[in-house]
Amino acid sequence: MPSSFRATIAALTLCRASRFERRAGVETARGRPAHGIALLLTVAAVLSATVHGATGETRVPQASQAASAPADPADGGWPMATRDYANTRYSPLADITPANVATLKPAFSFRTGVKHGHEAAPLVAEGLMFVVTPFPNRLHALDLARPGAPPRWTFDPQPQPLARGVACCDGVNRGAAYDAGRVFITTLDTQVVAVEAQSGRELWRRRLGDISRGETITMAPLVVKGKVLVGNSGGEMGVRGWIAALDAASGRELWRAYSTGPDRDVLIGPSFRPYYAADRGTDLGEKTWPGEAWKTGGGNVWGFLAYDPQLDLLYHGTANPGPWNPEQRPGDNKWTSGVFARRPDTGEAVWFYQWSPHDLYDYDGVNENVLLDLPFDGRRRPVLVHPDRNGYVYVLDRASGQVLSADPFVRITTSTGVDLASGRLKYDPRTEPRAGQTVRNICPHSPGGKDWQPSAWSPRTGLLYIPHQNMCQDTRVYETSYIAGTPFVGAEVKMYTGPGGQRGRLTAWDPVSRRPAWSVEEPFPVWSGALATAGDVVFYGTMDGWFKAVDAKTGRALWRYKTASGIVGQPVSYRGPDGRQYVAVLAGVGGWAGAGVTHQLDARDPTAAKGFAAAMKDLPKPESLEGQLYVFALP
Amino acid sequence: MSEPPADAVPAAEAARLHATWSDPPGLLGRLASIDHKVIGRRFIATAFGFFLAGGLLAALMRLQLARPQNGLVGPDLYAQLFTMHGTTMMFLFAVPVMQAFAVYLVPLMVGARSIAFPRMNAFAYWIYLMGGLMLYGAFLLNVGPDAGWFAYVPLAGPEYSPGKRVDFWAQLITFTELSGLLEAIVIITTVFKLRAPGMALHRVPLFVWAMLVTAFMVLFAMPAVMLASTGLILDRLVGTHFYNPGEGGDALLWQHLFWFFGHPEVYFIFIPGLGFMSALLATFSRRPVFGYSAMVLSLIATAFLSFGLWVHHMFATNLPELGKSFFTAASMMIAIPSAVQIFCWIATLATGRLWFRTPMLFALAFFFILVLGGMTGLMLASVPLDLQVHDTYFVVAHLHYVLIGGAVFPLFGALYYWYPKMTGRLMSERLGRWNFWLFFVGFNLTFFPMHQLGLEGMPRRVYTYPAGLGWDGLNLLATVGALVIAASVALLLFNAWRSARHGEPAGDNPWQAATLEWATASPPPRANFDRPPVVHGREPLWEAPREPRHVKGLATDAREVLVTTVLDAQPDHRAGYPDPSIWPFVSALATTVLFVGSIFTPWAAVWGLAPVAIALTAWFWPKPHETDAHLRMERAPR
Amino acid sequence: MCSRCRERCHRPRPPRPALGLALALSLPLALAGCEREARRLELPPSAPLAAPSKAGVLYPGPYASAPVRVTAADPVVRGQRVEENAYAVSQGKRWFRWFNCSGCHAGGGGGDMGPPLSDDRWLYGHELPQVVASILQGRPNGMPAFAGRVSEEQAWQLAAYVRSLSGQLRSDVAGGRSDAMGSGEPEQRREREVPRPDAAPPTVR
Amino acid sequence: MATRIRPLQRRPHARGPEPRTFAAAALAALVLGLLPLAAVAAPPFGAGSQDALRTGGPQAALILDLWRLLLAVCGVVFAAVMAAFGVALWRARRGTRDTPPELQGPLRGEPRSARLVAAATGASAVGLCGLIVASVLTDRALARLPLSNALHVELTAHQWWWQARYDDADPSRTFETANELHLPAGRPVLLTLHADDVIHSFWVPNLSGKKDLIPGRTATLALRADVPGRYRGQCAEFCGLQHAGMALEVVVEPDAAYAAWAERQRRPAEPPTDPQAQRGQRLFLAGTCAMCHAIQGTDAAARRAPDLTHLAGRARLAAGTVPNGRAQLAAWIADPAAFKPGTNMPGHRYAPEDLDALVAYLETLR
Repeated sequence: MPSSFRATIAALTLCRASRFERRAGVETARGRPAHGIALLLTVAAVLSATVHGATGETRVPQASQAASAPADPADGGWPMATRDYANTRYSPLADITPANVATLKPAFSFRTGVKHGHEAAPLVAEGLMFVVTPFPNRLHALDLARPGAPPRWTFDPQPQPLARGVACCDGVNRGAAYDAGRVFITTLDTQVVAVEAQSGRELWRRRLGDISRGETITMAPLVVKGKVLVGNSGGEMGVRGWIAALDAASGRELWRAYSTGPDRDVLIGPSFRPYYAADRGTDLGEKTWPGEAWKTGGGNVWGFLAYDPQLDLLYHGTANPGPWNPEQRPGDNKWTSGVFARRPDTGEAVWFYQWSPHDLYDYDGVNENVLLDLPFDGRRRPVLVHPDRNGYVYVLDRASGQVLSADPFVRITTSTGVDLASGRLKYDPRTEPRAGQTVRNICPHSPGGKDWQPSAWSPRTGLLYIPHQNMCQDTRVYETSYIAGTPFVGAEVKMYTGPGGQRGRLTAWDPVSRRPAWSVEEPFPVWSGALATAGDVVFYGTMDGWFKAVDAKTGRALWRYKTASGIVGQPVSYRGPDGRQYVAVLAGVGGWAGAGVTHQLDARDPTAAKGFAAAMKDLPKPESLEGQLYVFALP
Repeated sequence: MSEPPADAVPAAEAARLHATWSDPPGLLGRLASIDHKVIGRRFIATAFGFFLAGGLLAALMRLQLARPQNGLVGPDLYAQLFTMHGTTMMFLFAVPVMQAFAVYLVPLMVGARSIAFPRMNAFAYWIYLMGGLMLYGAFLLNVGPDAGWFAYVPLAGPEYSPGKRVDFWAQLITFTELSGLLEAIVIITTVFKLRAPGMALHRVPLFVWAMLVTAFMVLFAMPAVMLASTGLILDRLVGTHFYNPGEGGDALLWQHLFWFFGHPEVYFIFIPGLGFMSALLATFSRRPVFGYSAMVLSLIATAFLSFGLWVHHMFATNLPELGKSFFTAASMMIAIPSAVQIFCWIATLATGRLWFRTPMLFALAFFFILVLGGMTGLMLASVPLDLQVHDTYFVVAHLHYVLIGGAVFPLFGALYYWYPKMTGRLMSERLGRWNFWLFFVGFNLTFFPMHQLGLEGMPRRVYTYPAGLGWDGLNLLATVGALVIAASVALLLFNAWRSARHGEPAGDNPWQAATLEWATASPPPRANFDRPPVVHGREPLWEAPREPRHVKGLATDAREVLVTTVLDAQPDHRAGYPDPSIWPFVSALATTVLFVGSIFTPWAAVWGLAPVAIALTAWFWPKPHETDAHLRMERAPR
Repeated sequence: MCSRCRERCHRPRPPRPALGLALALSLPLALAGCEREARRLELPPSAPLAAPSKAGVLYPGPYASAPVRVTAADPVVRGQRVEENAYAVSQGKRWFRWFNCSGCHAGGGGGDMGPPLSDDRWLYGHELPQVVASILQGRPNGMPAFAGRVSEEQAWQLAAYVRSLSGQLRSDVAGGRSDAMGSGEPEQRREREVPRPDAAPPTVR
Repeated sequence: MATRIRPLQRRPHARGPEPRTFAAAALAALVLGLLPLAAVAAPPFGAGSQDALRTGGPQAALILDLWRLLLAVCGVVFAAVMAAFGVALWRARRGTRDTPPELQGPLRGEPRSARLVAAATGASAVGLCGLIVASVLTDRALARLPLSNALHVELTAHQWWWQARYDDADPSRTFETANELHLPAGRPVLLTLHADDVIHSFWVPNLSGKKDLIPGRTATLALRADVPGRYRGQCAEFCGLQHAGMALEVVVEPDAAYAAWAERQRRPAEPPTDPQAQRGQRLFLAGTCAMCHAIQGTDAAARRAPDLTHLAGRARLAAGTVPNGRAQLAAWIADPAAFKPGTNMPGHRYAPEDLDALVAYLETLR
């Protein structure tokens, strides 16, 4: 089949699919899209077979078929930040291959005019590309059909500026969500806004939190079964974490589940069956805290959400307990630094597992959970793969919450392993912070072996591409006061490069054999997300402004391009209306790791930006601090 | 003994000697003086001046504490008061006054023309004076140190002691260390190399032994506090982290270093006191002290042991139990050498013929007070008991019993005893007795109740205390006692001032004592001895004269001293002796600028060195006429 | 240290005959006190300041165009001369930690969620009253208003400390290193950052 | 003492344009006029409530026994030395200036004196060894306090107050209090000691010896209080301006009373019902108070000053220095420096009705 013909078919399919989806989404509130999807799946399967037949291989481990439901493997779109419910960040497009990637050229570009860290993923749907900027959270819709992709409309939610003062790690935003003709964005000042995709018209908006108490929202929402799911940020401000479901049509709040406090707040009911004994009991979200510390105890939900339609379970991590100083909160501090499986309809918790009970280092548990079907002990199991900040790649049975394996992907001095019998992380007392003492050589550092930057999974190679950092720190904790609207941290941190001398890495992890297949070192933390494509090319960006492509199988460097600013965004790949495969990424350095440059912090203070500013003081000042979208295509 | 010696020096020779050893005239000449008697007198007077100042501060504190919730002195001033009191008494009075007496007496007692390293001696005095004036100047400007004389970090560190108060304290330590170390070298050298021929080590007077042992202790202990205070000032000024647990330092390190010096320091106040005791008791018992060897060995043993018990100041810190038990044992065992000396003195008294003059009264009071203080010392050495009474008024009582009983009573006795040697006149005996009894009664009235106060729970260093805890009466009593002490000290001053003019002329040897300082005139001539004596026994003035009685052959028209061997004091060679020089004074000034400057900027250590270097160069620059004179006197050994 | 005092303290001590004279000379100085070293433990309580309307929440202040109400003629600053007083500056350092200023601006003032205080950029003015105004009124991009939440005396002390972070105070008044993990040079060792004239309040970035 | 405001320190001289003492007094008078003069509940400390000689528990009693032994031994030794000294003085012949010095005896050697000195020295050494043994044995006995079922309390010293956290295996049953420890009689207590700023020393003489709290280090101290009563402790290491004003109250009570107290401490503060108290709460939360203090059950959760959740249940204010009562509380809030110069609590020139409301609220924190 000539490639031009294939492209035409794909383009046709895309157009029809999106039209279909839009109609389905608007007309039926719930349930109906599944039909459409099923239909699409059939078409897609055929197409995919033809497409993939050319390269002729299918690997054993698969992204959970069911979990990747709304994203049609053949659909060249990118409807949510991680592309699918399974969080794979895998594009089935295979035009770009190791053989031709070197010829990749910029296709078009777009300046956002905003100076914070651009951590968002551009979305592609309905022939439009949706770019949400960091604060002030403007949403741009670029018309992909027109040459140069000029903006069709721009939506400005006008968030309150003072939200910037309570955002812990630069006023970032990690992307929007597209569903059924609507784009949902979150704003730093805790609003969720629904915008009509084609027109940019505001459909509804809803404020969910109180910035004067330090609450913000930075996460990318997820739309599941007609519900927009969002959670809050603010673990450094003593904000009590929650996740809420809003009716996608009206913005009405359907349920809200807190991460701390009594069971009724956490939406723990009779169907809650955690795998491990430590998580069973009533009101543990209150009893594993001293006094009323749970009210300011963090556990925010700001990472990427995952959803398994087969099990009908929503997975979300919970962030670090507040304050960082662990001595102010003896106990396990449930339900922070862990993962919940919930029913998306009611929010009811089904199981919970705590990555870091009584977290000592700000190891949030919100990193993405990649839903896969992997062979385990000879049989295929629905699992959840999670590279945590504490330095382990966890593989959990996502039906039960059982830990199947947990293996370090970076050097760890804070713990000695995970006891699979009890599920409990075994802390190393030598690096336990104690008030008034400086504890040295804490590895990984507070942002963890890996922070928010999402991994990518390629079913073709069976590897999880983890962009991460390799850094350690010294910490001194001290007793801190909760004063609403001010930081509630109680720790001073000095960061430095970890063993090996390079601060960043892209590690290709094999979750079946439980070891890295290869690893690429970078001088700066790899703070951008990863993208895997069916063409066996993996893309990622670096903070010094390089957008890179490596061979998915070997990690061999294939191509790179220097952008005007450091890259902390999430690359995506889509098929344009012209049928070509595009790769897009936002450049615009910032985020916690880039705050020193973005906000011109004083790196002479080793604790500036909680240690990140000084550890990154050799990060070159980019040509431009403003964000810019780069889109690449083969010539 | 009263008839003039048969071999009296011809008047002309005496006059020549006088001219040779005299200071240049005028103010400049005074500043240039290197005569150990001049320096010693100044030293003693200065130390007593600081004693009075420190005493005044103590009186203020006692007035504040006279009744509960008193409003005379606020917490800020009170902190400065007790810090200044402790610092003054330990660094500006007790240690220097002992060295001052040594500067005056040791060369006379060993029969030397003068002291070793006389310019260094003068420099040490000037440094001491300037350091003290700096501290008091700072205090008057409200820059008085306020973190205690022990300056525990982190309270004394940069975060909790803002401003320059503690820096002045730390720099005072530098001043006194420098002075103390130099004096120690001067005294050791004088004792080892300038003794009269025949004064082998086993004939050295016990007082000189005590000063020698003390000088060695200073030499070993002072560097610890020098390190400590340098670390402190660097932490405060430059931002180093010696005592910052957050960056690898340790707050407890300060305590170890400080008490490694601080405990021996107690003994270099106490051991000279023991020396005074031996001198006084021998004279007023009309016999040598019993057990010379035991006495000397006890002094040395005390010195050694005193370096092994610093931790008993730190029992309340979290230290390993075994270590604490060791320090309990060491702290108790140091009582043994002291006990040996006390028993020897009692034996001396029992077999002597007692002559109760004022100096003797002060010496006898020592027995009551020091033994009592020693007993409480044993209690403090016990870890469990120390945990109750540490940092309470019990310790205040103990340390004053030991230091005043062990050092100040003998010191006052020594003042009465040697005053005629220094001035040529005796102090009034009647006033002396009043002085003694007031001091004795006042002292016990002040400090004995503090034992009870401490046991009843009153902590130290509180600027006030609530009523109703049962501390009121005893505190008032202590204050009354303090006023009695003040009256007694006033009487002493009056006595000294009045006796300088109206006192009974003393003659060479008013007490008919045995040691060499009484072999010369009162006050001694510029060259100390018209003819330096030769010694044949331990009690040269009590023993029948033997030939040769004097050293012959030392130049009279140039400064020349006889250097003898360390062990047997065999004449070794004649050495030229420096002339008076203004440069030690100038060097001291330059050093003061350097030290004070480095309170404000570390760069003072750089630019401040230039004037010091210039002054020192001028000081050591060979003067042709001096070199010529010394060459002229050189003779080939026969 | 007040300059008078510095001259005196630097001057080598005269010999003893001049002691009386020296004492007499230093007496008026002693009475005046050395401003750097004074511990004003008994300042009158601050006047009540307008408290925020909602209990327990720090509200952001008005925009920078609001008039700066506090001036150097303020009785507190006139009476205290905080920037010459080491104790006041050290208290400011205490409050900086206590009131979570260090949480936003970092322990050494290098900045974090809030802008750095140790550099030469002053978004809302570098003069002491301007800094006090920033603390009390808050600033639009997230600086909460602390009026009513800190006493006026504390605000002045805080402001003086904040200025010491960029070396605006005399080195003998500014603080030394903290008993903590090092967060840059101690304030007294910092070179003075000359405030940049072009640093203007940023509009929404 | 019970009903009068008694500042620890009276102001030596009023300063500034307005005489401050007068202002404070006027304010206090105003408040006193507005408030019904409540009797102060604080039982006064009597003589002996901070006294190593009156023991309330085995640790202090062991030390007291050792003290008695040492006192007896040292007393005997002192008496013996003084007797020898007295006998020597009394029996020795008298001399004058002209008495010829005795040189023959010393030259010959004096065997009798030597024997006596040697014997006395030997006896001293033996006695000292005895004391060392007694001391070490007491030390051992102190360390052997049985700690099963011990109550764990984390005590943190600040300039100039004590923060106490009562630990529990169940973290939600831990609670915080300040400056007033309640201990169950007869149950061992294991104190974990920290210092927040400078070195302090924990000392309740009736119960135990002292232990330093050193920044950057953790120490433990085990004690048991057997005799119910109120004991006073005080910081025993100089810690700055208000070292004298850093007291600690220890209430030893029977198990049941302790349990009731602890249960009360675990509860958050009740929301005020009375409008005046509600107004006071708003003032508390909106003002400077909440920047340093915590009241469980409200937004105030700062930790730089004593936790006030159950303030009204405490006998004293300001680290054991001011009796707790409405008038005293008002005066303390208005001008803490009048009581404790150098305290880190700022003064407040509240309008009288505001102060009144604030005190009314704080009075509800039982």
